[in-house]
Amino acid sequence: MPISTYLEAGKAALAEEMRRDGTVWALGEDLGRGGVFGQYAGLADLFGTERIVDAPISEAAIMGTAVGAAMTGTRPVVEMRFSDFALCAIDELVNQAAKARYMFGGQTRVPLVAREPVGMWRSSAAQHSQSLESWYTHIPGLVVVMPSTPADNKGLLKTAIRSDDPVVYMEHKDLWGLQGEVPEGEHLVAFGSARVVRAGTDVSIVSWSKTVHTASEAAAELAGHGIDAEIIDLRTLWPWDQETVSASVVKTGRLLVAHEAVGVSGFGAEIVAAICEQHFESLRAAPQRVTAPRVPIAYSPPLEDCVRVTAARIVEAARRLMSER
Amino acid sequence: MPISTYLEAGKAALAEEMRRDGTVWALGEDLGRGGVFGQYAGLADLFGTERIVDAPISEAAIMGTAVGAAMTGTRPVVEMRFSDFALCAIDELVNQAAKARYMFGGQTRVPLVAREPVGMWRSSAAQHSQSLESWYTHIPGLVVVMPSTPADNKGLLKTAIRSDDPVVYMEHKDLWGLQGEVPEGEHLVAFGSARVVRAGTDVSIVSWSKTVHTASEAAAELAGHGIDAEIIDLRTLWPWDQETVSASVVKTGRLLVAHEAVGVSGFGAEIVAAICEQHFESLRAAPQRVTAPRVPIAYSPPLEDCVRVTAARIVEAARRLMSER
Amino acid sequence: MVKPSPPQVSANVDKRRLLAHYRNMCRVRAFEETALEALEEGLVPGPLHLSIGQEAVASGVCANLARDDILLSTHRGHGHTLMKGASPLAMMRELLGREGGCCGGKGGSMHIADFSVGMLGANGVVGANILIATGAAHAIKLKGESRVAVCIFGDGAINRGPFLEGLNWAKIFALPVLFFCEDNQFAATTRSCAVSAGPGPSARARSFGIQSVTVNGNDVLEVDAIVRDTLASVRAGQGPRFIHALTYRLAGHTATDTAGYRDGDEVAERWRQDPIARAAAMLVDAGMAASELEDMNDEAGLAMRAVLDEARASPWPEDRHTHTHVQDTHGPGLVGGD
Amino acid sequence: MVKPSPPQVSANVDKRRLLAHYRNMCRVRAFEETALEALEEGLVPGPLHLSIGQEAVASGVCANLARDDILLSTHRGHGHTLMKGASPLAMMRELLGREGGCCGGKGGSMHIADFSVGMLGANGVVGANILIATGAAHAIKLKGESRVAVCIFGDGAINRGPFLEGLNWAKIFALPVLFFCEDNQFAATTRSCAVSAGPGPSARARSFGIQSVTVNGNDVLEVDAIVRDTLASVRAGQGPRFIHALTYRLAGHTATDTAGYRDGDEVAERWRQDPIARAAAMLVDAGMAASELEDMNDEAGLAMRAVLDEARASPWPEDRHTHTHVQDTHGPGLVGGD
Ligand SMILES: Cc1ncc(C[n+]2csc(CCOP(=O)(O)OP(=O)(O)O)c2C)c(N)n1
Ligand SMILES: Cc1ncc(C[n+]2csc(CCOP(=O)(O)OP(=O)(O)O)c2C)c(N)n1
Ligand SMILES: [Mg+2]
Ligand SMILES: [Mg+2]
Repeated sequence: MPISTYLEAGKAALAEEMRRDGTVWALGEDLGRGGVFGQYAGLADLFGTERIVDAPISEAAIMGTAVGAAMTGTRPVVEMRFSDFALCAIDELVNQAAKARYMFGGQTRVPLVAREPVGMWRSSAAQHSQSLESWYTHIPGLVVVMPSTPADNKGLLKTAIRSDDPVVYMEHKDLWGLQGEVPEGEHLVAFGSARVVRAGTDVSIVSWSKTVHTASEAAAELAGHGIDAEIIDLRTLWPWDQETVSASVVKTGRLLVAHEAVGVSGFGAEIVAAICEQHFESLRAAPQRVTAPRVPIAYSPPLEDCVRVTAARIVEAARRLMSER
Repeated sequence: MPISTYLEAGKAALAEEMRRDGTVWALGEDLGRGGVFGQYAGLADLFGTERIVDAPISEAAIMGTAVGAAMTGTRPVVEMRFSDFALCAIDELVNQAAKARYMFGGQTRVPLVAREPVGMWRSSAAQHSQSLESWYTHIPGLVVVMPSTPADNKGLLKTAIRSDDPVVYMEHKDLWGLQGEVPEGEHLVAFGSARVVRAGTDVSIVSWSKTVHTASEAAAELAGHGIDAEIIDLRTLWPWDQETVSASVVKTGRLLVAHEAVGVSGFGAEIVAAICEQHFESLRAAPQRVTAPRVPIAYSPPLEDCVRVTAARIVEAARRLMSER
Repeated sequence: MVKPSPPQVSANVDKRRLLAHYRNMCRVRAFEETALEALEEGLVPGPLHLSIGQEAVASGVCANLARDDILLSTHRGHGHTLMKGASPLAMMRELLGREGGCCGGKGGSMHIADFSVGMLGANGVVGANILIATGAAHAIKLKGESRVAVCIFGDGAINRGPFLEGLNWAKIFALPVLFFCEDNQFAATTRSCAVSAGPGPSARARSFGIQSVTVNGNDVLEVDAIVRDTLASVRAGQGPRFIHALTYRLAGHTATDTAGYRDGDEVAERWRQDPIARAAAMLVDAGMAASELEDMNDEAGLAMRAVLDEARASPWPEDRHTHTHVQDTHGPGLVGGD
Repeated sequence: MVKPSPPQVSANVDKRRLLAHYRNMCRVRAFEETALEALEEGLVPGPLHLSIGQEAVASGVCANLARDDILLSTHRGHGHTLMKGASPLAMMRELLGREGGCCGGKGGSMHIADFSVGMLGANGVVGANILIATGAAHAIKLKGESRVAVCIFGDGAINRGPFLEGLNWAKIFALPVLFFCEDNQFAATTRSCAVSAGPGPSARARSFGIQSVTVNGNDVLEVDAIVRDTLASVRAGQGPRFIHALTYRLAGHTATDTAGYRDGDEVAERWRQDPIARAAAMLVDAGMAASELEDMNDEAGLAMRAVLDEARASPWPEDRHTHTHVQDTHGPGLVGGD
């Protein structure tokens, strides 16, 4: 299979879908020059500036016009640049896109994809580093996707573009350069199907996005301590693959969720709560979350590091989990 | 103690604080005519239109100017009318107000109160009924307050106005008319101090805002079934009184959280997760959440009723909880 | 009805067109008066924003729209929706939250919509419709279609950010959209002029290079004519246009608002400019019998009463609809589409 | 330095004032060139947005501000911050994320601020500063103070909703705020003119009834004079004003942007209008020795190198500061204030 980066895989997905379906288009700032991370480089040449649209700095309009355009027979791919700027377009996404189908009794659909790059990356500080995925999981009507690999960034973005529901599609900025095998052509990854990255019997470590790689690192280290961790990459947070997680927890009896976002009311809370409600009897120890503390993200690298989820922190939590009972 | 409504108690709190501190002012649409629910009735006469300010329909400006005014020696009380409209001012609240102190290394404070009435009320449908409190608990820097009684609406609003941190203050629209005793004068309720509404030994029912009353109803009914429920009103979700909840769960061994908001990634998930992490050994049964399903709120009353948290649903969940093990 | 002030009768009134408008406006008025009665009877569970006195806008704008033209409206959208071609029965059922409502009872008055006639929704968020309409126009242009989008919004909406972002967007992409500001002088209980800086909506539109014209929004023929001309330019691919229509909200902000913040004389004076009475007077001037007009009005009232009777007899939506139309993929368990 | 085109030497150049501006601009330029070197050396962990070529704005605006006047800036705010009176060492430490940085290393370049000199922050969100400045002006008015607020923002910000909401707000409340659009022609890699409809920022300001004037943003004396006049009116309680300054971003959007989307000739041409060279030429015209000016410039460079040396020797912030300045009430456990 050809090797490609996470960034290129996303670009390939968009290009393929634009070729397949003339109603797919993308809009966002600076797209004509490739977008802020180069995710759109060359696409304006391929598809023209009518379909790769340079927007003014008007996040509300980028999202809001996409809502109208999605209701009117097109499939807009909205580029928000940094997920933080999507906070300038929340009414459009949450009050309009997410609710339109329901409010109007099924008369319409809003097939838009809002690409919202997340995460800490090159000391970008408090307004350019957030991971607010749990917000969107709380909003009925929204699909929430967080790919961790190049292959998934292709397969999930293609699925997202074909989705008739609005999708919040969160790529991690720190993964743009990640290389991996990416299937050519029609590679689609279904929503709600987690990937078992590593099978294991002692502890179930659930994660997504960049933290999947940290968890995998941790698993390798845990193996050295004689702990056999199962690593699950959720891929999509809504829908989330509760079946796979449940099966794993029933097997291991131990649940650890790791994510980059703030722990308080992060999506880890939902997973822990759901599993505790449904598999309480299977749990052999208190579940654990390894997440960021409830503080804004600082600029200075050592302060940034203090909130980072590291393999060491996951290892420590997993060992604590194993030592209980 | 004098009896007053939840609405009047809030008004009294604001009036007292405005009298006490000349830098307190309020801004929002229609405030000069009392505000949309009458929470400001008469205040413009008392304090003048410079301190009870009529705003244009500019939620971003209402919140955003409040941020600047709060940094410049005043204490703005922001009225968002319906919490749903605060979605037009999320950048201002979350990227600016919540982070300014931290980003600027402690050089400034943003002592604003954002009043955001929440909840289902008179069939107001999907864009006028939301309860998004869990979002704000996820944001470092924000205090989140959800009063359930007239007395608390006075005591907490006064504390909120005096807070040097930005506060999201969520009154429940369906409680405006609720009557209760309200202490006169200097009545302050501290953040992070839950109220044990009813002591009990069998199951800890944690709730806030309007659902506290539903839970109390449920407790009365549960008593008839021989189940002695402890009802805890959190009052503030951030900070939340984990000590009181923990002590209760250690006593009862059973946790039930009930809230009006969507269950998925609602604040109930955080409570369940935190308690499971820390008091796993004390739990005698799987914790339970009684919440709304992940659907927008419909207009039609019977459909609205389908998502409502009722005493019957709480009773059923509590009985299920009691029957486990 | 209060006696209207003598209208300006134009020499070449198109009597047939005016009569059609008159009937339209009577229907809108009758629909809303009936809805108000229903509310007072306790049949309407949610809020109602009535457009009484503003019917000339609904009729004048929609007379120039084809079925596949797109219309976006506001929380005060009954007239627009009816005139765009929605069924009054489906609308009334919606207001009552019943099965067969145009949104299945899920939206109510603030989310009234009929996508089958190009009416893409009222909106509960002031100004949000501006971006949606602009986006619809963007899709129309992208697909090379010849239809247009029209967005009606209030004088209050010009103070929200999306007004700027939408107008700027529409102009830079030269989109086929007409922005129509239905200025009824009030934003809820606030006089818009007190919170809106500058010379007005048209000046703002022009600052984006968008041509604008101000019309008497109570003169249905003027609205009709100006919209017709303006849309011709929009349809010809000449980019967005703007119309500012001056009218007056004769009723309260919501059906339960007694509007005590303005005095009776002001309202009485404005009633004298009631667009329906005005049209009636012009028609009488042009030779119609007043009784014929009265009959027409009565007929509209009767029709809407019948609509209400049918709507109130309609069942509630089934409980299962709480869970339909949410999204295809429901998460845990992955319950399928609906 | 590229040779500047012959500047228009005005008869009554205030030589001393111009010389002060020249020194100011050299300091700003030197600060940023030093910061760029630091970045290239790997000392600056985050992004840098340089204002090279735009120094006349920073110097011209801030020359008219007292310490307690308030200034809000953008992501491209080094010059504004330095000119408002912040310490270059505290600023450089901030860029390097060190202890003693003006924000304790927690903000970096995009959040540079010095509240002690009235500089209430750069902002990572384009346009957000407009509302904050307006609010600061609101507080000033409410408290009956005589100071003013100034908001500098880019040409890209005029397309965001807060531009409308802030200007409207400032005008209806007649607030003491000056809106200053520093138009460097670009919004990141996009030419602003391609995405901004209408005649420009001034026309938009005027549509809110706010007077506006356009200035040559590369002519420091013109900026200075116009800002002085304009602020006199703002200080006199005559409400908000607007200035549109035309300049050019000589460097890339960020320090790592090579700006390949514009051609070299264009940039070379713009270098000929470099505000520093322009001021220097005027000063030479007015009798100053070129060598004296060179010396002054070199001195600025040396000073900033010393600043960098001191900054790079500064320690990192202590880890505990990850948890300080969050909020007084920390939730579970209620760990106290910080
Ligand atoms: C963003 C937002 N803010 C506030 C409201 C509450 N609200 C509903 S209608 C209204 C007044 C709107 O005035 P205008 O736009 O002139 O329309 P009109 O009601 O006069 O038809 C307000 C403030 C809202 N629905 N949305
Ligand atoms: C709301 C928002 N959208 C997008 C960005 C990304 N961004 C940072 S600077 C910039 C260009 C700003 O252009 P302008 O306002 O002209 O300021 P300049 O960079 O030219 O100084 C953009 C798009 C942002 N910071 N905030
Ligand atoms: Mg109005
Ligand atoms: Mg610029």
